[in-house]
Amino acid sequence: LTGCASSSKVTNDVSSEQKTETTDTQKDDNAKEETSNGTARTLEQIKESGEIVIGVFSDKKPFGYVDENGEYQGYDVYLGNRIAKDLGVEVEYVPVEAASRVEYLVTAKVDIILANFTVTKERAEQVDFALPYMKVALGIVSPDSALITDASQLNGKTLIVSKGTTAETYFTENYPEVELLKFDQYSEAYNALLDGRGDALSTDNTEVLAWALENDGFSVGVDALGNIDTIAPAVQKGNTELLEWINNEIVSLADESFFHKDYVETLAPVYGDAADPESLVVEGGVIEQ
Amino acid sequence: MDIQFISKYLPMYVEAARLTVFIAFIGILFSVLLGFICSLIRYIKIPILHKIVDIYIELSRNTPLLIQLFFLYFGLPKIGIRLSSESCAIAGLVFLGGSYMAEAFRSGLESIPNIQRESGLSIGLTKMQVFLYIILPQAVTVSIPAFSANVIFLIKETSVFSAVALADLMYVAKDLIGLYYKTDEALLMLVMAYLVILLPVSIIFTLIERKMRYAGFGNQSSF
Amino acid sequence: MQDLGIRVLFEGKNLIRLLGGLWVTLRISLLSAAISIVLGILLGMVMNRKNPITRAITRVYLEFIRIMPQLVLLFLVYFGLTKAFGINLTGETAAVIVFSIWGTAEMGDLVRGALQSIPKHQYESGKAIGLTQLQIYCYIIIPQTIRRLLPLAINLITRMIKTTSLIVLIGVVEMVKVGQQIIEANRLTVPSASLWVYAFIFFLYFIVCYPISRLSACLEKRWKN
Amino acid sequence: MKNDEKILEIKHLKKKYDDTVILNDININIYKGEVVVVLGPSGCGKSTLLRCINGLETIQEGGIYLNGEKISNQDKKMHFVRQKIGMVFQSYDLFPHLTIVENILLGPIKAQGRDKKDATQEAEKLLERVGLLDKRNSYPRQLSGGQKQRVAIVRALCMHPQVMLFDEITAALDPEMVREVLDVMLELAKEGGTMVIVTHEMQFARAIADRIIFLDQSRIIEESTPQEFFENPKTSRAKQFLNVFDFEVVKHSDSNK
Amino acid sequence: MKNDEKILEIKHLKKKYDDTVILNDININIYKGEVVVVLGPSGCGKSTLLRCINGLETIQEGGIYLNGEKISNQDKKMHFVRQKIGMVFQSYDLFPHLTIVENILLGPIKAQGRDKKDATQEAEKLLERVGLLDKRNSYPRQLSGGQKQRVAIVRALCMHPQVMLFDEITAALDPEMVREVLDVMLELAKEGGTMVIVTHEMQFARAIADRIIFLDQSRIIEESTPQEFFENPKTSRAKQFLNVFDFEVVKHSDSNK
Ligand SMILES: Nc1ncnc2c1ncn2[C@@H]1O[C@H](COP(=O)(O)OP(=O)(O)OP(=O)(O)O)[C@@H](O)[C@H]1O
Ligand SMILES: Nc1ncnc2c1ncn2[C@@H]1O[C@H](COP(=O)(O)OP(=O)(O)OP(=O)(O)O)[C@@H](O)[C@H]1O
Ligand SMILES: [Mg+2]
Ligand SMILES: [Mg+2]
Repeated sequence: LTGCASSSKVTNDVSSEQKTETTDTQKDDNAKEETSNGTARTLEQIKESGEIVIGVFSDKKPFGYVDENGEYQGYDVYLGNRIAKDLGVEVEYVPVEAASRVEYLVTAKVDIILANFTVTKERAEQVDFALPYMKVALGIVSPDSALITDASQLNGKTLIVSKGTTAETYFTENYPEVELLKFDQYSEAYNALLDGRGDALSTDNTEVLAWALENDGFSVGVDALGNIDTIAPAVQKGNTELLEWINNEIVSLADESFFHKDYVETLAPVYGDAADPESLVVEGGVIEQ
Repeated sequence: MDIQFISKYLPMYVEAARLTVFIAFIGILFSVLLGFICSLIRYIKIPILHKIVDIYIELSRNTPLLIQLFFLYFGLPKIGIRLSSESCAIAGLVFLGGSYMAEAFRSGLESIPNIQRESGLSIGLTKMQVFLYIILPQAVTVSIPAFSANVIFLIKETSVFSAVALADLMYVAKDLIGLYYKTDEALLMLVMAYLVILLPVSIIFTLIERKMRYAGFGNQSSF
Repeated sequence: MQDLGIRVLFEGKNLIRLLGGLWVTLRISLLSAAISIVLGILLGMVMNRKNPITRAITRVYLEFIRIMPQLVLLFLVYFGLTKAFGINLTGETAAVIVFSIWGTAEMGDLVRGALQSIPKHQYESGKAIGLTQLQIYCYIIIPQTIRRLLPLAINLITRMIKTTSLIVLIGVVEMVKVGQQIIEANRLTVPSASLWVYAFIFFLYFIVCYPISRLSACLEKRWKN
Repeated sequence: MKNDEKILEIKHLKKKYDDTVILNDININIYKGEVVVVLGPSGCGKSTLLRCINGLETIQEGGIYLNGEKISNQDKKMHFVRQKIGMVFQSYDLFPHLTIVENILLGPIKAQGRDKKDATQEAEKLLERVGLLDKRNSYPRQLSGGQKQRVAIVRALCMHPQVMLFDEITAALDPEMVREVLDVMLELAKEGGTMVIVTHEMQFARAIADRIIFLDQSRIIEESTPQEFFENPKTSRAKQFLNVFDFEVVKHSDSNK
Repeated sequence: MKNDEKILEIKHLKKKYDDTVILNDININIYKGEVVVVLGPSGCGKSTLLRCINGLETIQEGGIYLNGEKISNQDKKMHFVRQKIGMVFQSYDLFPHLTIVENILLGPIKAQGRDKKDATQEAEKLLERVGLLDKRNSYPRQLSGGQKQRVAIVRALCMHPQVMLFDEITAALDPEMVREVLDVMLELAKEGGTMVIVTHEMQFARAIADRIIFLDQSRIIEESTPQEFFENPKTSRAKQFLNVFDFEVVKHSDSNK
């Protein structure tokens, strides 16, 4: 809850401050140079160009991934498609890496990041977050033979995480005693757990719950660790117009329960009964605990 | 540039550099051993073994280390062989380095003119003695430039070990970028670390090579 | 489980996607190789001059590139350049830049070596039949240098192809990345996919690099004398 | 075949490498149709002399004149001069990347700008004379040492030089090949070519020379006809030099241990 | 110096590379103290003959006997046999990574297991004889070609061989160096060493040989004393071969274009 509150505050502060600063000359420059320098495109420029560039994961099923036909799919992509449709433009997805999502925005390689981007203080110093569209808590999965039921049990043990995820940040800050084994890919992390390279694995609880169902001998001993974090779209710092537009969009999408639909389409087939949509979906940017 | 940040995370780099050097050292040591054995097998043409060595060398030289590592680290456990990050890194480095070293030694062995072997034989040495006293010392000397190039190449290749979760220099740098967005500082320290490790190695080898090239046997004064 | 694993490769467009990734790999390495060869020849000629300043500069450049891992260079250009100068580079552009910088250094050194290895009497016999300096370069030195260089240049291409495996780490979607996408998309259903996908990528790299390195070895043998 | 037309004049030539004097006060006149053989112990500067004539080395004092025109230390127009002076070296100096006929034509076509068809015809005629027409499209590495040197001679000849310089061109050859190359040179001499030859083949030198120049310790020590030089050398140094090529029979029946 | 003790016997030797016959039905006896010179055109198999004797090549028919004991195709004990047969090759075959004295001592110490002090003393005595004692701690690359070949001879001598084989050991040398090496061989011959020599120096061959063997097209064509062979060769092939070394004087005053 606190994480959400602080982040949205930061967002609001920034937007009110910088609203007036986008001048006409800047716009013209940008229009000419497209994305060749470090400043993001304005809403207008995006509409003009007829295409929006969104950074998503290409290997984090079911949030953002590429299916066997080479199409982008997932919970994040579902939203991305809708944003493009409502803007009346085409969408181009750019695959991003967990560790470099901030860089993509800072250097204006994309207009929006929709890559399961957890809202944190450090990140909010670098980018502007819009309203959240999802919430998560961390879960810890471990072998039944040595089930971890409390995070403190991990002290001195090896915990497997994926790079750039909330779990990495959370354990680095709160449990410095825990040895972290970090991988670029989720599947690598899971494989490492299967191969016994660590004592447990931590990531979003929905994710571990679903995985534990598929893999005998492993259970989720901790299913809601730490604060509930929110996940939100992000834009480059100071790109207020775009940010406002996204916020409005998220609010208005609540009317049609868009994110519940999204859940049914993308997450339910993967997670099945393991997760409850209400523990995950956020409508209209409002967290109701 | 955030000096505080740099000093805070410097120990992490030192630790990582130590690990990098350790892995590189062990890996190169075994590479030399493996390469030497392989080149011997090819030189003597031990029947079946030498075909196997040929295949190994082609496979190792024509595929990237990263893929070799993924295979060792994520592939092998599926058939029941589990290696730690460290052993995997060493195994990968040796798999790659062995073939490069073998080629270096081979070119050394091949560069020794046949007349050297024959004149060794003609003063009544056995084949083994000819190899030990005449061929080998010359071949090793000839291989030194290729050998030193390989050592630097292999140390550089350690940078991909971060991909199998080995906490080497690259891994630490990526971590700092991913966690704290201190790109400049992390990259600066990364470059410095590699310079500190590789510059002395490179200089030492350049000196040795120059000595070999210009002085050859018995003209040390000219260097 | 094992048969399930190999099936992943043939699902949907996966095979074509992997080959598409291979094309990205090849495109980047061939483009960089072409740039490196052109710039490398110029660099090699510059290095052969006796000017101490150009010597010092090229020496430092060469030494730096020689000892810096390519992955570090990739990070430097991809993250460092963007940050320092606000230049926005795609991963692919960054890769081409890095490979060209690296390849130019390697190629330059090779060119320098090849130029120096032309025996002095070749210049002199060119002079002896009354050719001008320029003509000697055009008709005698450069053609011979090319023969010495071509095998090495081709070898450089295989090394570039192998090194492209690293660009996945700066987020370029090439063969390895496509492989990882496939593995991830199937991670809950086909855990052994990684074994098959990586084996297949290993095989693809080999298929591409092996003929090229054979070609280089053949040319080298043929032009030895 | 010597007449009074001076082709090449060397006047007070001095050549130094750094501070060591290699050639000192060398004076030589070479007349049209003359064959001059330069002899001398190893390292006395024979090669250096030829290289100076061909402008491959700058000289420190004196001058070299071709048809009265100064050619020493004339970097700018040296490639024109070299078209008039042919030179063949000891090491097989053919261009390995060109075929035999291409090797020969490079000079006439590129340096002299002659018509390709014309030059080719001449090259083939010359190749036929040295018995190598069938090798016209081979590469140098496919030829024996003797064949390569014959091609090198043809390559120089095809430029229509006024003087030919030969620097120990048979030193690295087997005896039979030596013969085939020397025969080509004898032939040229018969036809009245002007030549300066450095050789270690004494019999050959004697047979071909109009004049022998004996160099030692950077100076000309003797200059005489072959007959005089070989039968009656004036200086003790020349005697000593010639001695190297004579053996005393080891009487096996006498010596015993 | 020839007596009746047969050291080396070659009986019906046949040597083939793949299917080409290089040596055919070669029969030679070599007696103690005898100096045999093998002559013949390039590629006739002279080197191959010496290599067969030294066991560097296997032979296809016939046999080679040292002191009555068969030594051909005896891979197992060949290194013992080679200690009794010294061989010096054309190319300077010293071991570049060893000093001169180390080069010489390698055989005596490692192969024959002799005492180091003893062997060193002998090596130095031999080096002194060929005038190279001051070079004992130099490396081969610091020596001239002639010096290297003299060391190679010492290296072979130091093994106390019963027969010495020399394969064109002066072919790659400058004339003056040729002389210093040949002088060492003449010296050995005088002292009664048994030698088989392949050379292209006709004057030298004539001076040193007890017997000339002329090989051509894989067979022995003539076998006679040097006097007979050089003054009165029996076969036309030998005549033709000797012709190569004679030149007819080019009469410059007669020939004109
Ligand atoms: N580039 C050079 N720099 C310094 N000294 C040189 C150079 N070239 C030759 N010399 C020296 O000049 C002297 C004459 O050399 P040159 O090659 O002319 O002798 P040469 O009479 O041709 O001997 P040879 O019969 O062995 O060919 C030698 O003492 C040699 O060491
Ligand atoms: N290893 C080999 N394989 C096949 N043929 C060979 C081999 N060595 C030599 N020959 C052939 O055997 C023949 C005799 O060679 P050899 O070297 O004995 O001749 P040579 O009389 O010593 O000639 P030279 O005077 O040129 O040294 C040559 O025709 C050569 O081509
Ligand atoms: Mg010379
Ligand atoms: Mg021979």
